[in-house]
Amino acid sequence: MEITLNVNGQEHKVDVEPRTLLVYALRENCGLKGAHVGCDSSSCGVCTVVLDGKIPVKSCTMFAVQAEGHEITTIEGLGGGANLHPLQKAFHEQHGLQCGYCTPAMIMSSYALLQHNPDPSEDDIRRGLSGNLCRCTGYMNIVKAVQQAAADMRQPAEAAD
Amino acid sequence: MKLNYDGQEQINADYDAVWAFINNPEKVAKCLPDVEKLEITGDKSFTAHVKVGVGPVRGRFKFDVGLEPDAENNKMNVNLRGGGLGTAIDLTAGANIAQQQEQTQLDWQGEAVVRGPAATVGARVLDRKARELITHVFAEVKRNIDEEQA
Amino acid sequence: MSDQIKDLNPAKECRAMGKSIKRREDARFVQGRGTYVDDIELPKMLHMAIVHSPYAHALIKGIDTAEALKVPGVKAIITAKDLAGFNLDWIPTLAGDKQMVLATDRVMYQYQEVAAVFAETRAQAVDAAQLVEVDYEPLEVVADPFKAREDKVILRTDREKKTNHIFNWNVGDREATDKALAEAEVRVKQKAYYPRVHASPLEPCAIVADMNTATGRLTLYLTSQAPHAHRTVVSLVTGIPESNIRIVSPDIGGGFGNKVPVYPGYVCAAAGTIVLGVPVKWVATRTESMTTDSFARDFHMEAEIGATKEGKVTALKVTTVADHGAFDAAADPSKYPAGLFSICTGSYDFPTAFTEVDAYYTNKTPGGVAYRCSFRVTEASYMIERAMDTAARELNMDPAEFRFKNFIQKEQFPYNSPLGWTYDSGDYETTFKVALEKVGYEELRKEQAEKRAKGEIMGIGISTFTEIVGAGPSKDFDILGIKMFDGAEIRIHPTGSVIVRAGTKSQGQGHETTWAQIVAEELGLDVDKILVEEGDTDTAPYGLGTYASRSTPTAGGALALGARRIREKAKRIAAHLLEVSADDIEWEDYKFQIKGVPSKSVTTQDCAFAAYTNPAPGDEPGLETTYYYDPPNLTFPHGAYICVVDIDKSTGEVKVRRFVAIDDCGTIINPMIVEGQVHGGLAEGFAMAFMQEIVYDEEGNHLNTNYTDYLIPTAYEVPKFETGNTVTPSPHHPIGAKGVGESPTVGSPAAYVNAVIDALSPYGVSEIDMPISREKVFSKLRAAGVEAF
Amino acid sequence: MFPASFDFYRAHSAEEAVSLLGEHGADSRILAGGQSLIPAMRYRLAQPTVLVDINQMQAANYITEENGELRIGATVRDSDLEFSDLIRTNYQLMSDVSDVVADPIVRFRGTLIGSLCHNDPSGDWPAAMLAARAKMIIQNKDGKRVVNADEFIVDSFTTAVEEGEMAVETIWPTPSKNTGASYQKIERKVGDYATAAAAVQLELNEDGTVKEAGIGITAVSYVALRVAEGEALLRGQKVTRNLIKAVAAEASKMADPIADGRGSAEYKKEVVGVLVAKGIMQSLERLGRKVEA
Repeated sequence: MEITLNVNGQEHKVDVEPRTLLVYALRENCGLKGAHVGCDSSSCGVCTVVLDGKIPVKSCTMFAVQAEGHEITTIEGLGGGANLHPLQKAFHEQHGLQCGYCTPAMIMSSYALLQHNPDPSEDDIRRGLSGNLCRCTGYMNIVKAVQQAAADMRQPAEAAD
Repeated sequence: MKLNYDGQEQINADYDAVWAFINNPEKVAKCLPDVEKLEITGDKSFTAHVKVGVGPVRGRFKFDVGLEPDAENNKMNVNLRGGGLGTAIDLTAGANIAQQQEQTQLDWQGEAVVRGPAATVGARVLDRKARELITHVFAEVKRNIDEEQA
Repeated sequence: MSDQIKDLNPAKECRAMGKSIKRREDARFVQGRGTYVDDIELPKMLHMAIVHSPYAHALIKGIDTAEALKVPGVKAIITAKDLAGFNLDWIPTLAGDKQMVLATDRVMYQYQEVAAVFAETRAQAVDAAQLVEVDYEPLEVVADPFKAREDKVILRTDREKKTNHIFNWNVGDREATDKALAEAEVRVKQKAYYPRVHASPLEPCAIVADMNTATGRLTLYLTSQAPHAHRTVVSLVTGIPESNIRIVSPDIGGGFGNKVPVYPGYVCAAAGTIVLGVPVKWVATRTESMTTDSFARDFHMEAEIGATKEGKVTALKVTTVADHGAFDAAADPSKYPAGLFSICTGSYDFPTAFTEVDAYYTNKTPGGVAYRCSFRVTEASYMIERAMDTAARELNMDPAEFRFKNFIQKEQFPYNSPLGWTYDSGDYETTFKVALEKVGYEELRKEQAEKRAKGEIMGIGISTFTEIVGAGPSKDFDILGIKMFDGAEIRIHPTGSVIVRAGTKSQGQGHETTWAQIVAEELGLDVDKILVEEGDTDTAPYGLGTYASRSTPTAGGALALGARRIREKAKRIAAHLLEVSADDIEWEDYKFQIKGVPSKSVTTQDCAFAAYTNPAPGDEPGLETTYYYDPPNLTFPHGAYICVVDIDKSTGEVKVRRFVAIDDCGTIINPMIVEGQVHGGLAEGFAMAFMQEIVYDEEGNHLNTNYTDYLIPTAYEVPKFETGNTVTPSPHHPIGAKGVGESPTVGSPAAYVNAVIDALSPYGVSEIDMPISREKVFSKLRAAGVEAF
Repeated sequence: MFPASFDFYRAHSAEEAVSLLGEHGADSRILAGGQSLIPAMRYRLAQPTVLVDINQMQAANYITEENGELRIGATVRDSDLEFSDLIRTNYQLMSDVSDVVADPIVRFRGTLIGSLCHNDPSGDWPAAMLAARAKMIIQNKDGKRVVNADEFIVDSFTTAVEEGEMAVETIWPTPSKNTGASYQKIERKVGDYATAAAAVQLELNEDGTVKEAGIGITAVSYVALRVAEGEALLRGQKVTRNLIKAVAAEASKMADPIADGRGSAEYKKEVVGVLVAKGIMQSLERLGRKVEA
């Protein structure tokens, strides 16, 4: 069936089966390879993307047809080139990644977390990211990266106060 | 995973009637629940396509069933092998048959070995469903024989 | 990488060693633009799905593919019979055994590969795989090495030897050790099971196999930690010359030893492209990964320590029963079937020691990979650190004091261990003191005494381990006969930018940054001028790959010595440019200068330009080299870890309050990366201590085939770590570096477990096996009569 | 892994959903959050031939409190509860559960009613539903009916929702000011099913005696269980240590768990009592009361 996916502000007309999972539609029909697949049981979260600006979803546990009518944001839509998002910058600066496989999802999950809680404590971050696995970093530097990005992102608002 | 079950049925029939019934694959097959398709493959064997459903876990299982009567020991052994949904199930059941006045007592024990995804994903569920299934079969054996007698 | 922006490039920095330069590989990863195997799509590419056996041990009476072949999009289905036509039904393992690619007449473990389906889409391939009917006749299952040892059921009927015993491997002086133990004033026995675990990188194994039927060239995009070794294996197995095989290992989503072996799925995909003439992709599902990838550990160990009443150790004996699964596919250097397990004397000066390992076949997944471990070192380190604690308790001695009494002393290096190793360098006392101070050991023991008086449960666990990495020197180390050296190629272009290529393959370790740092430091070039490439066998120099913490000890040496060789030539060019003889040139402050005249100098960049525009007379133009480094010895990193736990009496929950890790990995190239490696390894140690274990039942059913039941810790479970370093350079390594990626996985499990046992020791607890579940703690507390509430 | 093929329908109202279910019969399923169903489909353990997606049913997305009851519609997500001030302030038990059910991302998609209808024997919500004495409204082509928690929970993965029916609303009584609650869950890690868990809700009289008690336990039998004997012991009593022990013992007594990777049957049986005890103690603490000696 033909559906239209709005990804990172761009419309993609794609032909999928109802059983096509969103992650494969993004990767194979839209050519956006940032969301990865790491498990079969919705456990690892490396496929996390954001719906409607603030809802993190595991795109392996949603059918592509269900994403019609939603704004989908993937890592490719967050920032790039000279305009990295504060989260992307912070993950780099705090060494919050190693193999990079979980990184796009970890960043997207952090992005959603900060939409709901702009000033999270360390415990909030650890709880908030507990749907995303990382095998390389031991999470220490991921937590630091989210703290740095949160501070960066709050700055304009705080400056305005 | 290995599951063990046992139970007992009192059948309102004599030993011979019970023995004849459980040696007849066609009759035994009818005691399985939700059989969609049945092929009698020999005088002591049949293949049953069974619909299974436990909550979201639903699908079709195919079972090859063999009856192994042990007349000397008044015992019927049943071997069931098959599966579906990537899962293999081996079930062996034995029933001791003893006439007590007008009734015949069926003492049965079963052991099921489940292999594959269902064993890992569904241990919590399978145990109960397997127990239900096997209990159902022997209850049906009793009900059918009772009906025949009536 | 046109999108790479200034911010993400490292600062211009030629004095690069020891600096926390931000990683250069991050640019693509944080933008979701890494390229992993599953990201590769080729025209006309087919997808492969595999049919797996639900039985752990059974004969195959028949395989019916008729229904499956009717599924739309299905192009072919292959079984072992088809592979036999190419002589690919069995392949050699790294351990010198052989293993089935697809099950032949029988299956040997649950989930073994039985058939491979090729179809236009992944879903179609799976649809068809479901319809392949296999007729099995179950055989008796042996899922336990102790049962296998009885030889009542012989599993490997294809072998001449009718036994399940694979090997006995022993080192040391058995008689002397037995005698010393018999004469010891104190003898302490300690059993420990190191559970079967799965390395579980988040990217599952994957391949895109592409046979170009016009050129006869086979390209394999592969999740490979060792692309060159894999190319050689593929060549040996298929008969295709290596020059016609190209292996590309693109970005790898974590390896941890899991991506060292050659798996049946790879071979099936390669066979598929050869037969069908179009590219074939296979990406393992997590279930496939959990059930068919090589496992790690599964060592049933027992140690015995002899000591004097005063607490001086006199002898060590360690015996092990190893479960190797259905085929011996352990990934160890050829001469070391139990890896480097004989490092089990650890950091302690045992005058005599003996160890032996007996391995058995069982109906389980084959393997024995070095999961974030330098070949069975994790098991060895865990055993000795557990046993040392038990001995200390037996002697009524503080475990820290007992360790101080028995450390190999700084002056003893190079130290010859009773099991045959020559430790390069170490300063165990200093490192341990730093750790004790950082954690506040004395205070903690006081706090513990106070808590115990109140009935509260707290424990302190210590592990002062020694690692052995950098395999290895060619006199002893090879895999399938290939010596374990590593190569590096350095090409300096006229304008002074550099391409560095190595035979290693980063899976997150940050080689694109650290390799550039080594070369920058040696040649006085800016880090951001140096591009590092790995993973393409067409371009990279031969090397044995990245695992076992070997990259820095081997390729790191090749890079430093290669750079120095270039420096020698550049020096001649400098002499030519400065119009003096080469003898008058010195390398000073990252420049070539006329001896004693800093104002008269040229840079490497100047020399590079001259190498192409104005070569020294009589010298070969250009400025590049390839260096193969054969390390003279292994390196021996060490560390001191201290873990503090609090235990909830009511539920048995263990909370890791603190974890202090002081590592000594010699010279540090990039402290940020070293710290990151340590964090990751400590988290994996935590995972093994408290969560991870592959479980089989006696029928050979694999009971945790996915992440709902094989427990990978999240940010919420993993504790915070406090890290630090001491630096004892390796005397034989060109830059004194030792490798660090695995130290924390090797060293930390014992610290976690020792902490829990220390906490529970007032209740008579002296044993607890990993993974430490709440149930284990709960049961021990209840058994000791501690009330829950 | 890839689900088997199915036909996909979108329902925009409960009537439409019920009619689609009626049309397609036993192999059709409602797709709400899909966080249990889709993984089962990926493993092909579930192979429904028709899915009826209700996610676009805007009218079903409500949390309203009136006349002493909280009403929640079919598309309300666990995260809606987790982030709701109303829930955090007035519905302690629900708030506790919404913090620990599944993992934080799954909670953004999973629905309360979906979890209840899935009725996993280790699920968190069924135990809470029992303790809170919640109800479910079930709709079919002929209209609606209300069932209470005890009738709703029928068997493993089986509820009072029959073929061709859909659960459309769940009703939770608003606890009085004198009500304390607590959800105690042992899980091996975030996102795991409970090894054992206990939902406790206690309403006290002014004198500190128990007016009403609700206790549900999960993961220790083929369905979530109400610890009715324990509730009875508590009613009208001051909560003492000995009473807590007796209630905990009742929970352990009725637990009939199976052994699995989460633990042995003996352990689960014993620890569920400990969790009930902890739940009672925390409920009291939250009311500023202490357990009497």
